[in-house]
Amino acid sequence: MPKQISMLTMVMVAAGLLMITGIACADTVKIGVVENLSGSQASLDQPSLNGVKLALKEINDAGGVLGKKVEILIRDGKSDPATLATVTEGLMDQGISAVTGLSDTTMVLASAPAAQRAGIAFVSSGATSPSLPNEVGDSLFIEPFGDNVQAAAAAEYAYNDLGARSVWVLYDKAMDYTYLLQRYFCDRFGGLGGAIISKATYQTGDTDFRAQITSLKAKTSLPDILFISSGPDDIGTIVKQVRDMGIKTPIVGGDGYDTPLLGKVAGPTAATDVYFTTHVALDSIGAKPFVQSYKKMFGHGPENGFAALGYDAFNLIINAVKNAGTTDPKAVKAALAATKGFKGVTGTINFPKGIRVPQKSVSIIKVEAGKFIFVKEVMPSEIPAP
Amino acid sequence: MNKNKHALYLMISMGLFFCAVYLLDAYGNHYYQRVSNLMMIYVILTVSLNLSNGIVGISSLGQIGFMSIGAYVSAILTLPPGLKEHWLTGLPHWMSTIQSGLFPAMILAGILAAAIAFLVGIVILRLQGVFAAVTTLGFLIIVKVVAENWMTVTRGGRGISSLPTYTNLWWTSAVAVITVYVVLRIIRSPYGRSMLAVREHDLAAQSIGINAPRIRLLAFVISAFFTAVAGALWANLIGVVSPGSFYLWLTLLIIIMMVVGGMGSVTGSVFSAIGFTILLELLRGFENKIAVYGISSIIFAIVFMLVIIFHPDGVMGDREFSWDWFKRITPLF
Amino acid sequence: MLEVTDLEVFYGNIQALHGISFKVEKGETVTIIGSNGAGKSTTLLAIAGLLKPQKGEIKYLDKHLDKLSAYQIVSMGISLCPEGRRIFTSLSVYENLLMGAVQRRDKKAVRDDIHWVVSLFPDLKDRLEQQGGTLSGGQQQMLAIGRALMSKPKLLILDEPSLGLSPMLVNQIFEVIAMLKNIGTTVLLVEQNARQALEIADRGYVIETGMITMEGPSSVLKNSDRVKSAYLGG
Amino acid sequence: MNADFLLKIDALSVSFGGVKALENYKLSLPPSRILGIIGPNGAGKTTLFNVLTGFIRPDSGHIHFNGQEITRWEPYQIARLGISRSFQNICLFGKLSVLDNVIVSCQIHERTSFLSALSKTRAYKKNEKALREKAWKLLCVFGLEKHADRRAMTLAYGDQRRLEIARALATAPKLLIIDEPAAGMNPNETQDLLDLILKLKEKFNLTIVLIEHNMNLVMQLCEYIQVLNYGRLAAEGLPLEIQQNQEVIDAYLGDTNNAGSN
Amino acid sequence: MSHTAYFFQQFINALSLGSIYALVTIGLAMVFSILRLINFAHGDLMMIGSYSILMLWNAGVPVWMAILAGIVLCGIAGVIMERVCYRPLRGSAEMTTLLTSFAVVVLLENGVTLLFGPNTRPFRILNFTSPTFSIDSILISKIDVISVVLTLIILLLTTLFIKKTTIGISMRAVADDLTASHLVGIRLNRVIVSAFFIGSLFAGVAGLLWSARAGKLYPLMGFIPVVKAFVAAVIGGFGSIPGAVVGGYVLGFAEVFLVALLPPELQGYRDAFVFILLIFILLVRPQGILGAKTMQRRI
Repeated sequence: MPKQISMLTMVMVAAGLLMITGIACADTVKIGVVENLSGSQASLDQPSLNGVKLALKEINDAGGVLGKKVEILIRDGKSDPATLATVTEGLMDQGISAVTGLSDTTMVLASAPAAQRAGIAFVSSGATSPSLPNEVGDSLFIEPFGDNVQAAAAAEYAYNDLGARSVWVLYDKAMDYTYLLQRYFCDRFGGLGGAIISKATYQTGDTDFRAQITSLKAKTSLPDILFISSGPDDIGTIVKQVRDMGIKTPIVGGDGYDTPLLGKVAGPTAATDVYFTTHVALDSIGAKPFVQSYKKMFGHGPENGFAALGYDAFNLIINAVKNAGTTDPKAVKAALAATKGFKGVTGTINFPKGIRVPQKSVSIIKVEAGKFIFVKEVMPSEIPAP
Repeated sequence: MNKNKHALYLMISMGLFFCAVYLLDAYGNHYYQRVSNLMMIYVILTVSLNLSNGIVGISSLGQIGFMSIGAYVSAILTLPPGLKEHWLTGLPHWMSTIQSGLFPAMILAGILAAAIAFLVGIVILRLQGVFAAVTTLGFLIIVKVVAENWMTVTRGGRGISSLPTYTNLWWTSAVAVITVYVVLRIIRSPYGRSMLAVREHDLAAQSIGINAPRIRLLAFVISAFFTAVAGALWANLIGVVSPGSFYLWLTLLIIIMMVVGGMGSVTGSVFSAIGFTILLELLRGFENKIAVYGISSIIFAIVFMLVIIFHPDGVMGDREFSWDWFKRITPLF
Repeated sequence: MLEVTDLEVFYGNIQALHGISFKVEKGETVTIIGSNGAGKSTTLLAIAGLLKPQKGEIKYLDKHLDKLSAYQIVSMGISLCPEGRRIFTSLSVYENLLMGAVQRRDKKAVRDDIHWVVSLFPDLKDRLEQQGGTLSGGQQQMLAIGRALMSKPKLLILDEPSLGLSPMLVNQIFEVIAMLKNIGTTVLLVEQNARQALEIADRGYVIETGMITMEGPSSVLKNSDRVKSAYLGG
Repeated sequence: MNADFLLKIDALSVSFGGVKALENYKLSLPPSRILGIIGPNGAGKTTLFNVLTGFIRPDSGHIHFNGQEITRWEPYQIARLGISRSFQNICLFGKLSVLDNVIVSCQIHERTSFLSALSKTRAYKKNEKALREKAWKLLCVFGLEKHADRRAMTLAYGDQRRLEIARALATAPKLLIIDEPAAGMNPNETQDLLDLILKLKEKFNLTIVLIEHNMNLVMQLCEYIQVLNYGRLAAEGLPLEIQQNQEVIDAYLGDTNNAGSN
Repeated sequence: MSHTAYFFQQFINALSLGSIYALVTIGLAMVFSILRLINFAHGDLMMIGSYSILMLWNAGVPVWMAILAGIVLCGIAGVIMERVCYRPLRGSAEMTTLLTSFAVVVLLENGVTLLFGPNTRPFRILNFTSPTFSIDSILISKIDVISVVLTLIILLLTTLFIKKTTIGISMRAVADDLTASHLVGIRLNRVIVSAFFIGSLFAGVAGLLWSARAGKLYPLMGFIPVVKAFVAAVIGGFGSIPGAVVGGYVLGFAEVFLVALLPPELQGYRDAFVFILLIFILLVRPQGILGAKTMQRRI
C-alpha cells in the first residue's frame, strides 16, 4: 500500500507542477537575471541578486522605465554549467530585453553563449576576466573593470607607494579569478622590477593555510609584501592565519577582499596593514546611499563587492533601455555598447567603441583594525594585455 | 509471428523518434533543443553507469571522472589551434596545430578513458562494496585535482572555453541509441550473462569458469568508454569545460537516475533519465514560481529517498521494457 | 510453558518449515533431533524472534511471542544459545558474560552470577580478561552457554551445543545440561548428536524437512529403528 | 603414477588463524568413482572442497588433477580444466532465469568475439542457439524444463538443489563435487536424488566426490568413503567397513561414555 | 627560522589539524562499526552544530551555554537523522544507505542554504587561534592545545565508555555479531540511537573547532571534512576508535607535510596524493593500520 501512495503522490506533485508552470504576461520591461543561488557559487551570486532586487525596487518606486514597470525573471543555475546553459536558454524566448548576473568567468562562459545566439545583451555583474567579452561575442558586456586593470593598479601601488621590491604569492588554484589576478599582478610587478620570491597555492574550500604560511616563514628573509589572491569567502581566514603565525608583512590583494568578512573573520588585530584594489569603497560617500538602502531592504549591509556590482549592472541595463527608448533587445544592446558616463556605485562606466570592458578607475583601500579606509583612486599607467 | 511484429514496432518507434529529432532540431526552440540534448547525454551516462554498477555490480561513484576525462580530451582536440597555442602550452606541437571534428574527438575521448579505466580498474576492482565506492569517489577527486592543477594542458581551474559547439540533437540522440543498443546486446550476449552471473554470485560464477575480475574490468572499461563519449558531447554542447563541472552534483544526479530506473534495467535507465530531466525542468518552473531557489534539489533528494524506501529496486527492478508489457498497459495498441 | 503450533516459515520463496508443532512443559528437558537443513535452527530463530513466521503461533506462558522483538522475548525469560556459538569474538570473556545479562539491572547479582557460571565452567576462570575470539572451540561453546545462562532464563534453548567438539568436551557440556536440568531449568535442546541428546532428555521430537515426523518419550525414540537409520544408515 | 588417478592430493594442510582446518590430507581417486566424505560438522569437509576448487589457498601440499598440478590456480581456471562443484548453501544466480543459469555455465568453453556479439553475425546466432539447446537438454535431464523461464530464486528448495547440480554439470566437468545435496530433503526426494546422481554418472562418465550427512545416501551411492574429523583423516574404506568401524561411530556420533548398543 | 624550528612548526600544524580530523573520524567510525553505514551527512552535522552555536550566541545566550547547547542540539539532530532517514532503510544494502546519505547531504545543505542564506558567516565565538606561547620561534596557539587535548580527552572518555558501560559494551557487541546481540536481548535501536547521539556530539565538537579555526562557517562546509574523515577512517582501520584517531593524525601529517615538502607547482596535487595513499593502504592492508584482521569468510 505505501508503494501505491508514494507513486500517487509523485504523480500528483508532477501534475501540480505542470499546472503552475504557466507563463505570466503583462506589459512590462523584462530583464533576465541568471545567478547561482544554490551550490558552491551561491555565496557570490546571492548578494549580486540582492543588488539587482534593490535596484529593481528603486526603479519601480520611481515609476519604472519608459512608463512601464520593470520585471525580473530570476533563474538559478545551481553552480552547474549545464543547468546554467539550460536556464539561460530558457530565458531567451520570454521577451526579455537583456540578461545580467553571475560572478565567475567559467559560469559566464557556459551561460552567455545562449544570449549571444539570441542576440540579447548579457551584462556580467561580477566576472572580471578582461578577455571574456571577446571569447563570447558582441552580446557580452562586463560591468566591473578587468582583472588586468586592478592587478596592475595593485602592483603599481605596492611598488611605488608601499616601496615593495619583493613579493610572496598565495592563490587559489581552483578559481579563474584568483589565478588571473595573481598572474597579471606578477606581470606588472615584475615589469616594474620587483621580485617574485615564490608562489604557493591552495584550493577553494581549504580552511587550513598554516602549512603554506609556515613555509613562507622558513624563507631566509621575508618579502616586502604578500600578494594573496583569494575569493571573498577565504580571505578572512587566510589573513587571520597569516597574522596568527606572527607575520606582520603588508598583504595586498584584489576586489575579492571587498567584504566585511575580512574584518569580521580575521578580527581587528589581524585585519591590519592589508591593502586591496576594488571598484569603490563601500564606506565612501558615494556608496553611502546604496549601503543604507541595502541595509534597509535586507537587514544587513552588503555581504561583498558583488552586491554593488549586481546593483550597478542592473541599473546599467535600465539606463540602456532608457537610452534606446524601446525594450527591443537589439536596440538595448546597441545602447549598452554606446554607454557613456554612466555613474554607478562602483564607478563611472564608459564602453569605448568595440570594447565591452569598462574603463574605470581603481580604488585602493587600506584596512586598519578591520576598518576599510579609502586611500586613493588610481588608473594604472601600464596594463598587461588580457 | 510475435517476433516480427516486435521488430516492426521497434522500427516504427525508432522512425517516430528520429522524426521527432528532425523536427526538434530543425524547428524547435533552443531551450527545448538544449533540454533534449542534455536528456540524451543523461541517457548515455545513466545507461553506461548501469552497465558497471547495475549489471555487473561494481559500486562505482567515480564514473563522472571518466566523463571529465572525455570532456577534456574532446575540448583539447576540438579547440581552435590559435587558442590552443595560446592557452595550452603543454601540448606537443603537432597537437596544437590540428583541430579535430566531433567524431574523432569523441572516439579518442572514449578510447583514452577506457584505457585509464583499464589501469584504474585493475587496482580498484579488487575492492568491494563501500570501499570500492569511496575509492572510486577518490578517483573522481583525483581527476578533478589533476584538471585543476595541470595548467599547461587543462588550463587549470579556469577551464577550456570557446569550444566549437558541434553537438546537436542528431549527435546526442544517435549516440544514445547506439549506447542503448550496444549495452542491450552485451547483456544478451555470453559476456552479459557472465556479467549478471558475477553480480548475482561472484564465487559461484568463478566456480563455473568465469574469470570474474576480467568480466568486471570489461564492464568497467566499456562503461568508461561511453561515459567519456557523453563527456565529449557535453563539452561541445556547453562550450566550456572546467574541473568543477564534473563533480558531485552530476555524480549524484546520474546515480539517482540509475537507482530510480532500476539497477540492472537498461530501459529503466532510459525512462528514468528522460523522466528525471523533465521532472527537473518542471521543478525549476515550480521553483521560479515560488521564488525559493534550491527547493528543487530538496524535492529531488526527497523523491529519491521515497523511492529507495518504498521501491528499493527502483521502478523497473532489473526487468526490461517489452512490447508485451507495453501492450498490456495500452490496450488500444 | 512453550507451545508452538503449526509453524510455517519461508525464506523468500522457499518454505523451510511446513507446520511444526511441539510443546515444552515447565521443568522438562525436551530435545529436537534431525539432520542438517531439516529446519531445527529455523524453528529456534522463530521462537527467539529473529524470524517472522508466516503462519502458526508461538505461545509462551500463555502469551503470544510472534509479534515481539528479540529483546522482549529475552526479557520474558527465554534464552537461546545459538548454533555455531556466536560469542562476541572481540569482547573479553567477562564482557561476553556481561552482555548475557544486558537487560538485568541488579549489578551485584550479575557479578555473583558470573562467578556461578565460572564455577560451572572452570576452564573460563583464568580467562575472564581474554578475548572471546582467542578461546578454543570448546571454551567458546562453554562461554556461549554461560552467556545464555546470564539472563537467568526460565527456558534455556540450546542449538547444537556439541557441534564440532571433541567427545570429552561433549561430555562436559552434557554434564552441565544435566546439572541445569537438576536445578529445575527448563531446557529445549536441539541436536544432531541424537543418542546423547535422547539420553538426557525427557521427551523428544524428530524433525525432517521442516516437519515433525516422530515424537515421544526419549526411551521410545532411543530404540526406534527409524531414528537409528536416519543417523547411521542401514 | 598420476595417470592412474584423476585426482591426487598429497599432504594438504590449511589453517585459519592458528586453527588447523585440514591437516596432512591425502587422496588418490581413480576416474569414474564416487567418493563420499563424511564427518561431523566443522571437520574440514567444506574447507577441502574450497581448496580443491581454488577458493582457499592451502598452506602446504599438492593437488594434481588429470596429470596437472593445480594447487594454486584460480577457481575459474580449475573450473575450465574440468572440476565443477555445487555449494553447501545454495549459490544460484538468483535473478537469472533457470535456463540462463545453465546457459552461462554451458558457455565456459566457448569463445565469442565481442564484435560478433554486437553485430549478431550468423555464426554467433547459431552458437547462441546451440547453447540454448544444450542447456535445455540438460534441464530436461533434471526435470527442470518446465521452470526454464522462472527466476532461479523463485524455485522450490529441492529444485534449487538440482539446478545447482545442473549448472555444475553444464561446464562438462570430469570431476563433479557435490556438497550436501540432500540437506533438507525428505526421504522421497533423497531417493530421487540418488537415482539422479547415478544416472548422471553413467550418462556423463563422471567422477564424483560427495559430502553428505545422510547416511542412507552415502552408503548406497559411494564406492569408497573417507571420514574426516578435526581436519584429519579418521578412517577410509569401503562403505561396509566404515559402517562397522567403532572409531567412526564414535567420531560421528560423539558417543563415548554411553558406548552404544549398536 | 631554523630547519628544526621549521620542522617542529609544521609538526604542530599537523598535530592540530590531525586532531580535528580524528574527532570527526571517531564519530563516523562509531556509526559505521554498528550500522555499516558511511554517513556522508556526518559533515553536515558539524555544520548544524556550528550554526546552532552561532545562532544561540547571536540570540544572546552566554558563550559556554551556547556551545554546550549547540553540541547537544547537534546530537539530537543526529538522532533525528537516524530516525527519519536511516531507520526505514535498516537492513538494506550498504550501497543503498550510502547513496541515501548523499541525498541527506543534498537535503541538509540546500535546506540550510534556504534557511540561513548561502553566505559565509564569521565565527569568532572563541578566538582561540591567537598564539599563546612560542618556543624558539615555534608558535603554538590555544586552538592547537585545545584540539589536541580535547581529542585525547574524548578518545579517553570514548574508550572508557565502550569498555566500561553496558551501552558501550553493547555497541561493541552489536558491531561484532548482530544476530547474537539480538539473542542476548540487546535493544538494537537503543544502541544505534546512542551511537548516533554520541557520534553527533563529537561532530558538534569538531564543528566548533573547525569553525573556530577557520573563523567562519557556511552551508557547504561539511563535505570536505567528511571525505577526509573517511580517508582517515580507512587508514586507521574502519570501525576501530583508536584506529580513527591514528588515521586522523596520519592524514593531518600527510596533508601538512605534502604541502611543506612538495615544490609549489605540485602542492595543488595534495588531495590526489592523499587519495593515492588511501588506495595504496586499502590494497596493501585492507584492514587499516589498527584494524583487526578478520578472517574472510568467502563462502
